[in-house]
Amino acid sequence: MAAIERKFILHVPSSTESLALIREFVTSVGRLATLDDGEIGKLELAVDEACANVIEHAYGHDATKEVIVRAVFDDQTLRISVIDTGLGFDPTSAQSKSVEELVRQRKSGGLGIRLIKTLMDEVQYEIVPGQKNELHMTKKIRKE
Amino acid sequence: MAAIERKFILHVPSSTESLALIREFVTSVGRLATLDDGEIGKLELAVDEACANVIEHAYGHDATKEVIVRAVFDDQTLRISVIDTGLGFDPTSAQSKSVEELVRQRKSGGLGIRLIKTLMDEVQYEIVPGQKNELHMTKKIRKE
Amino acid sequence: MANPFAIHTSSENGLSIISLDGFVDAHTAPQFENAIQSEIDAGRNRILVNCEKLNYISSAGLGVFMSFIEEVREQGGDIKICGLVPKVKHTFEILGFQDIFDMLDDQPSAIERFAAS
Amino acid sequence: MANPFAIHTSSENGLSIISLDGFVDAHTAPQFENAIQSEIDAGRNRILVNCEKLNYISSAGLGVFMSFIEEVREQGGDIKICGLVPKVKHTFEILGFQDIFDMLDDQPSAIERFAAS
Ligand SMILES: Nc1ncnc2c1ncn2[C@@H]1O[C@H](COP(=O)(O)OP(=O)(O)O)[C@@H](O)[C@H]1O
Ligand SMILES: Nc1ncnc2c1ncn2[C@@H]1O[C@H](COP(=O)(O)OP(=O)(O)O)[C@@H](O)[C@H]1O
Repeated sequence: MAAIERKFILHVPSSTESLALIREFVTSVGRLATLDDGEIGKLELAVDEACANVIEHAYGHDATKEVIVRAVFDDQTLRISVIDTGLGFDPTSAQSKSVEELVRQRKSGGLGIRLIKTLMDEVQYEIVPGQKNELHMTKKIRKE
Repeated sequence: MAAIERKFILHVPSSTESLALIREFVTSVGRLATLDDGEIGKLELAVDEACANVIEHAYGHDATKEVIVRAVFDDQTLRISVIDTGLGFDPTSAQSKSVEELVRQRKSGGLGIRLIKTLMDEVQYEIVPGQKNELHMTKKIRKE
Repeated sequence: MANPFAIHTSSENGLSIISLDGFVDAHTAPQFENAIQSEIDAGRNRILVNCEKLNYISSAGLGVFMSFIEEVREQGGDIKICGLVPKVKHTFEILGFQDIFDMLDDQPSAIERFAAS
Repeated sequence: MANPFAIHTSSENGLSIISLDGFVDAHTAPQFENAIQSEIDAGRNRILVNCEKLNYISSAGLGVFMSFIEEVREQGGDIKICGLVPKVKHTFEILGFQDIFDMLDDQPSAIERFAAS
């Protein structure tokens, strides 16, 4: 018997003010998907980072634009996507610098994508600049 | 200067399990709309009742169906709609019985629509059975 | 979610005390209904619902109170309510439940009220 | 939202103590940045960030620590961190912040560490 897929979608204005609401949404979905608190914390942070990037970089803080978070889970996998219709970028060109290097350069940014990749089991960008950019993230649901 | 409208949309499976997530969403939107805690409590309850009706009556507890909650606010008004594509019904035919009458008849239901009308400033059904049924609810944002 | 639901049944002074913790909505109301039904089935009809830890109730939960009260009173028992926090009390009062149910501030006063009746 | 944000600055034993309450994300990080900048502008570069009441931090908040530490250490000061709850500590550790920053269990131990340096 195939498990039913459950789908949750959230649309919010592209503003950092929306981040707390996004985190609550993700936390609740993670709980419904039976993730444990540690995994939920990782999911919450990864999606926050992904959405903060959209708000800042894809839309340049234009609150009339919309960020979409889409979550689908069955009993094995939670897939969560962050979707925008903004600028887009080349994710292969964004080299990760070490924290030591960022500290030396007195940077306040540059940690987001690395965090996302560390926190999630699979991460994949699907970019069509100005049309539809999607960041797909996957977390396995480990059964006790 | 016209205030910007901010729009939030939530799609969830039509299951009573989704109600807690819906209430969190509504509470967060109410807070962003600067409603006070009392008004947020009313909004939370009204939207819960509206969604519970959709889950039970419009879709008959079919979790493969989807409930949509759509919230839009500016600095004066919060409009929130609950949308389904289910059965629909004739809201004019649903007469409200008093609690005393319901108690005598040992009913466990029949309070939802009355609560919604009491809690919100304006309530309007827009029903196209099987296609799209919308319950539009409005709350005025009172400025201190 | 922020408020998971738990229900706890105990007895004191010949009363059944059902304590609700978290939220009672259309999802959790059936458990509350079962808890009351079990007491009635066991012939215990003096029921106190302690709501000190209840932080939300929707009409599905109110409906549980509504549907049992006649039966219980016919049997000479009662369902009384205690410990409502202001937000939840407000929901009961919107619908006039205070005219139908005894609502007491805390468990000791509710036990006293039962003893006096 | 569940965790509004508040920031409180005080001084003790010649240290500036910045206490964070709630969440530091891309929305609230600018306030945290301003709080540290104000201390540095006033010539106070021995800064303790008390995180006992911090329940969430994203990279926007971590970036604030990262961007000031060199400047402060050049001036002979430091930014130390105390009171991290496990969930938040985990976020710092994923990125190896424990190799760059002193992270102490509580405010007294942090004050002692400053005194010893
Ligand atoms: N969704 C996005 N849209 C456009 N550009 C992005 C997006 N996400 C990341 N970027 C680019 O990749 C860079 C690295 O991102 P990240 O590691 O999250 O660090 P930060 O956002 O702090 O700069 C960003 O500075 C930005 O140029
Ligand atoms: N969204 C809906 N779709 C179909 N029927 C509905 C809907 N909402 C309400 N109804 C009908 O109206 C009746 C009264 O609803 P309500 O006052 O909420 O009480 P209850 O849901 O407890 O029966 C319901 O029993 C149902 O027949």
